[in-house]
Amino acid sequence: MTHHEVEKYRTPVRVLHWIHAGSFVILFLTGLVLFIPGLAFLAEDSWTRLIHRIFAAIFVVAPVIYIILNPKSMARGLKLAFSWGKDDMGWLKAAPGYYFQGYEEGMPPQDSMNTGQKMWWLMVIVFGVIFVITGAIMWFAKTAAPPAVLQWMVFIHDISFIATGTMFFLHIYLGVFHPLMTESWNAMASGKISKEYAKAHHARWYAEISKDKE
Amino acid sequence: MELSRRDFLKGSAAGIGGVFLFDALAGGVALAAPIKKIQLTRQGKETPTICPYDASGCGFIVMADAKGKVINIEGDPDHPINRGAACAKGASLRQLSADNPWRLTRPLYRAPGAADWQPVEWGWALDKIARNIKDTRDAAFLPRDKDGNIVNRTESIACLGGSALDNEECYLLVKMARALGLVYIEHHARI
Amino acid sequence: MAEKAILFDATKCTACRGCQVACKQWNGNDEYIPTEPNGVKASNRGSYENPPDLSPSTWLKIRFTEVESGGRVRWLFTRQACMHCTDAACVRVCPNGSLYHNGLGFVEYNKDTCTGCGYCVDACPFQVPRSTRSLLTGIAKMDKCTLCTTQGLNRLDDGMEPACVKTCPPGALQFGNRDEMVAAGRERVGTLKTMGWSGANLYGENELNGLHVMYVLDDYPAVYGLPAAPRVEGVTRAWKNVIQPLGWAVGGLTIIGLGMNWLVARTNAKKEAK
Amino acid sequence: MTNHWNDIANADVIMAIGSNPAENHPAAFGHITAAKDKGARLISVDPRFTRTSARADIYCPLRSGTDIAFVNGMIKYVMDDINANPRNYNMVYITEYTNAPYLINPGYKGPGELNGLFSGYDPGKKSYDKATWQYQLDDKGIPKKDKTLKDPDCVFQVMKKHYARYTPEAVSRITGCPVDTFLLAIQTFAASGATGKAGTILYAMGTTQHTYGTQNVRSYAILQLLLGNIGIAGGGINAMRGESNVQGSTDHCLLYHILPGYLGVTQNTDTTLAKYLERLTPTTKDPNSANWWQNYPKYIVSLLKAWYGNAATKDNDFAFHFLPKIQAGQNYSHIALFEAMDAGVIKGLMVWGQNPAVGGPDANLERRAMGRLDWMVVADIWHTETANFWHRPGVDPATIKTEVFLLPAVVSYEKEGSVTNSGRWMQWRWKGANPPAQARDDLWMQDQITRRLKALYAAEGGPGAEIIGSLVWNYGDEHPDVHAVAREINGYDLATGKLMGSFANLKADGTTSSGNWLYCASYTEDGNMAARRDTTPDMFNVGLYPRWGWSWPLNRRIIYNRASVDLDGQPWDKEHPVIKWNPAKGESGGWDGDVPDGGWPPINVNPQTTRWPFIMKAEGHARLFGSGLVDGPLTEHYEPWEAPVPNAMSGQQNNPVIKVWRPEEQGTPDKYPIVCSTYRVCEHWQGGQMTRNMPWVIEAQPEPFVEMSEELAAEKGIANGERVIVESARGRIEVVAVVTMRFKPFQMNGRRVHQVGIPWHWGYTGLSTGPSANELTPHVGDANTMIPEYKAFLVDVKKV
Repeated sequence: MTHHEVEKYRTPVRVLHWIHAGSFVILFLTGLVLFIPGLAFLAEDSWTRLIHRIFAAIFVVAPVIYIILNPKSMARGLKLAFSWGKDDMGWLKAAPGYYFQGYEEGMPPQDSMNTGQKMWWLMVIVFGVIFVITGAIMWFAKTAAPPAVLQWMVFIHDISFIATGTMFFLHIYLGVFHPLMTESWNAMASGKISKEYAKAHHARWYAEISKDKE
Repeated sequence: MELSRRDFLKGSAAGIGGVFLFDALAGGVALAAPIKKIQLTRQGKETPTICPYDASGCGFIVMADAKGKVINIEGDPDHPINRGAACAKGASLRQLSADNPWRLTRPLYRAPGAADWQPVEWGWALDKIARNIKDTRDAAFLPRDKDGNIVNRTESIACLGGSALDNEECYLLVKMARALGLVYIEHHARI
Repeated sequence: MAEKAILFDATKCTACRGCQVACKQWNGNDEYIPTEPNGVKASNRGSYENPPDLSPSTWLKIRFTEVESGGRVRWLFTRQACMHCTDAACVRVCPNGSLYHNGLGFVEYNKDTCTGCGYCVDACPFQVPRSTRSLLTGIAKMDKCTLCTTQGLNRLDDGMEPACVKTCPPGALQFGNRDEMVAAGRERVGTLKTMGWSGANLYGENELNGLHVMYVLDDYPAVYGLPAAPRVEGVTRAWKNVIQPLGWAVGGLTIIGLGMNWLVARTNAKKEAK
Repeated sequence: MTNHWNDIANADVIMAIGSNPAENHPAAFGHITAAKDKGARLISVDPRFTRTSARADIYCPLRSGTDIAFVNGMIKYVMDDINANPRNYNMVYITEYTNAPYLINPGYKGPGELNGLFSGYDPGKKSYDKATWQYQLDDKGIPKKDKTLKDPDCVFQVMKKHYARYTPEAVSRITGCPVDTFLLAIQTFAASGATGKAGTILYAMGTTQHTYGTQNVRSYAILQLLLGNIGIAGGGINAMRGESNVQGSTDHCLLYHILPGYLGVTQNTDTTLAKYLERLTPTTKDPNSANWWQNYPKYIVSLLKAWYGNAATKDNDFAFHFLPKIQAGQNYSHIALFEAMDAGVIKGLMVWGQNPAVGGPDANLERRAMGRLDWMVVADIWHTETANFWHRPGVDPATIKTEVFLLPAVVSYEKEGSVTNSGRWMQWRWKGANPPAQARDDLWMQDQITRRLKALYAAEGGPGAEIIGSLVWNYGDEHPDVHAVAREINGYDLATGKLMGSFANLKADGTTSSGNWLYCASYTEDGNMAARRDTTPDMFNVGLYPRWGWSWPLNRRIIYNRASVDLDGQPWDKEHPVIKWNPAKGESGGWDGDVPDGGWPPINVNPQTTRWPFIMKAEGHARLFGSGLVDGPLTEHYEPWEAPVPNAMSGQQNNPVIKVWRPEEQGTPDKYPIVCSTYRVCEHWQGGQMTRNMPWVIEAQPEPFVEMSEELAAEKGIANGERVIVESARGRIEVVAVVTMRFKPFQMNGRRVHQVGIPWHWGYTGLSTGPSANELTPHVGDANTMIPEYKAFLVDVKKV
């Protein structure tokens, strides 16, 4: 680490992120073939279904292993996701101006996760659980469960797919493409971001870690 | 053979996607049967026949390929009795064919006291059967009864069966059995 | 092409199950009983009704129902197979159009393109489609009655009746133009009513906008174990009508929105940099 | 069958009794449906509610083994109704075509007077002296008649007295069928007694498999004759037979007591051909009786010529003594055969496509008896229980010294030949597919064995070697020519070498041959009649299909068809004529339609040259009262050998003339209170050796079961689908319980009698195995035919 940089994400977090993100992408794509009839040839003989299942398993197992290995970290993360304050309201107000116009003025100082990231994080948790439950029922209870239940599982799974899919685009966009989020990618790729970036985007968190060092 | 043929199967014909694909079911999980692609089979030769089950005498059409392998069997639509219809047994006639792996394929012999069958040659089996018949018959042949009446019979050999045979086979069988002096001649009609 | 239909007269069926076997014979469907070294493992569970359920290799099964009313025992025989609905739930939910109506009004399917999602299995109001499905891998293919229009085994193209219709000894099954079958069915129902069967009805004439397998019943459908008013469930309708378009719409809007944002934000960012 | 399958469609009312056509003759049901579509009513009389009952307009439950009581009650109803409403019946038919007006020996007494016995019973011999069952003869030796039917000795009055005891209430007490249901059934069926109406009776093994099975059939025949239903389209008594060629094999007489064409078997007292003929050829003094069996000598001589050719000469009684003679009075039927095997008399057994280890009564006994054989030859297409008896469950093969040969046969469509269906239609089958490489047809096996035997006897000699040496056996060197056999069966004019065209031309002088006179005309100079496939309808379009295949006798499709017309030769039923006298035909008139039962003119057209319509009877009239059977001239109710109740009709519990081999194996109602019946299901066939290797039908009907009422199940604490033990005095089996509302306990004399039923198709060999119902059945048979009593015996049922 150069003295210009701070560590944003530790390695286990990043590993988890990428595994989870990767399996999500594959789950997303193998699910997408059902939504786009033109892609259905990819699904012939159910290969996409097999892949979907393999990555569904990874999608479930990866966070579980993380919880086992790093319970405290996960607890912290969860705590963060559910701690909302007035700064978050402020973020919401300031976000459109910020993300379109680059007006930084109205943006309150953010924690290591800004409010948008927190919202994403919440979605991951909520929809992740929904996906797992509905998916597991469709997977393992196909013959046992009543058809009506299964139909509702499909419905919920699909709605969740649309919701998360949409958010996923946003997530990638903000992380990779948005002109202002210049170091977000680095944060997840190398784990490090510049102090300037940290100060600008995660002021509260930066204040906290700077204080610790002193 | 004059037949009022019927265009029973014109263009395409039945395929047998492995009538006896049991192995795929191994493990007892019926739901794990393989995905089956039905094969197209070319048209074969049609031969009318009569059902071997009950005595309704329903007509069927056997379709076989050039090697005499059955492709399809279903009711003969020209037949006045069943007009093409078939019950569960009739509809499954194809499973009687040589493709059924449980058909007997060669003569079997079980020696006295033996624990199992052994395959034998036809010639050997027929020779031994004829020898057995002669020995058993001759040992107990009764030319006359105790009152001196000519009876020319043997009670030591019995013959059972016949209603699954053709008329001509029944006739030869009864002719053979009576010539040997058999009196214990019976078949399904009695039971 | 005129719509065709099967007319099943439950008052003539003798449950000989010729149709059940003829269907397998023609379509090359194997039996669905597991083997063991010297035989098969199949069991009777206290009923004549076997195999116990439809399956990817049992597209047609006769259902046996015993009822007793007014001191009179009745043994009812019903055909259980695809009804080839006009408003077909399976067609509605099939994500990629593997299930579709053919020119005769039947619900055909392309097994090659079937993804095995199983949505049709759950959506069918008559619980007909079945899929071979590995519990572990999820690899699956749906199967059901094609009314003998399976590619390569198409009897109708060759001017033959479906295998089940042809094989029926008591003539409980007829096949022909749908309007003729409706007329025949109505006439038979009329006869049954004059014989005292006040609940006689032609099932499938209007159900789900018209079934292509219609039943002459001498009693109410519920007695025969048929849904009195079969319908395509809301969630089923929602799949192609709501979820799929919603998915496209939301997905599309998201991409458009983000694209716009990028253009705007980049312009602003450039301005600032200058 | 007096009629045939397609003819069922002509019926106005159909009674299925002792049969279940929907399951066991499904093709028949197409014709039943056709009749129903035209308004016919179907009555199902059965102990259990079957798939036939499901389609019936009227279902009559009756306790197994009480058919005679049921039908006797019907006969009583009809006789009473004939008195009350004679116009509803065909009185001309009754008085002119049946023996109703014949006077019976005044010494005759019936069971009403003799506590269940007919006159002439000898308790020591357990048999009847039939002297008092005969007709009174006039001075010319012709039976006396009273066409007013008033004479107390006339058959009609004798019957009235006999059947008066079978009131609806008595019927209900015995059978368990409610009185109103019974009355509805007979009222419906009796409507077919009207002139021009037709009712048919369809029966099967439910009728015959009783210790009084033949009398069951007799009761149907009597009812049908009173209703004028024999000989007409849509009528008849129709035995629906169970194997593809059981009719043909019976016609060719693979049965101990007859020779091909139903000629009586020769016995030790037949010291000459003349004595044999004297014993069997019926005679009559009535000039108007055709007495067709007077041709007996022509048929037996033609048979001997077919078998022994030039060795059969007038000088040696046409080789009459080459025929084996049974010992008079001894029984050699299936049950007797296995008793003899068990006693060690029989040392060798040939089995051709039969499976007695499953299908025989008291199967455990029959399997045990097989172990006493020196050798057994089985020809079949599968492994059967019979061929594998030596390693059946629970048996050490080392203890069984029987040598067994199992020869692989071919199935019906892998060979060529003819079969005869239940309606007497002989149909040719062609070879349509190849068998497994080493499988051979039975014809080839028979030919091979016989040729080897001929060679052995020629080389070594032996007792009766000349018989085998003289046997005509020339069917080709390689594969026997099936057409040559078919032609031999038909017969030749030996002078010209031409095929016979009709059995009417057979001769007793040795100038003709015919292997089976009934089949004479089946393969003529015009070709193979059985192979015809011309669907041209008959003249009157009543479904005869006269050019499809061939039907014995002489292509006659409905036998006794001369009873279908009035005295002027005009059909009773104008809509469905079978035959019709056409005065314009030929020189002096002739018959149109079906091949008539003899071409003689109708009674009113020429009273001199006419012949009475029932030409196979010496008196030319159908026998309402008949002395032909061993157990009585009229039908009387007895209980099955094992019955849950005492006989409510008389003190005679069982048929008094049955032979019982094993009295110690009789179960009693205190130990075995439940009536059991065995039967078949649509999806399987007979002993199961065919269908239990065919997965499509196995999955449809996978294992044996016992059907029982909900009431019995509740009493025994049995739930549907549970495994239960069914036990009789002979054996015990474990099967699945099918608890169903289709079975109901019978209420009789205030008592509740339960009935259960088990399909008997299973055994220990094949893909689908299971216990055999015949492990339970008794080794006792009908008094006349010895057909075992499979349909009514006693068991107990309990939870495993």
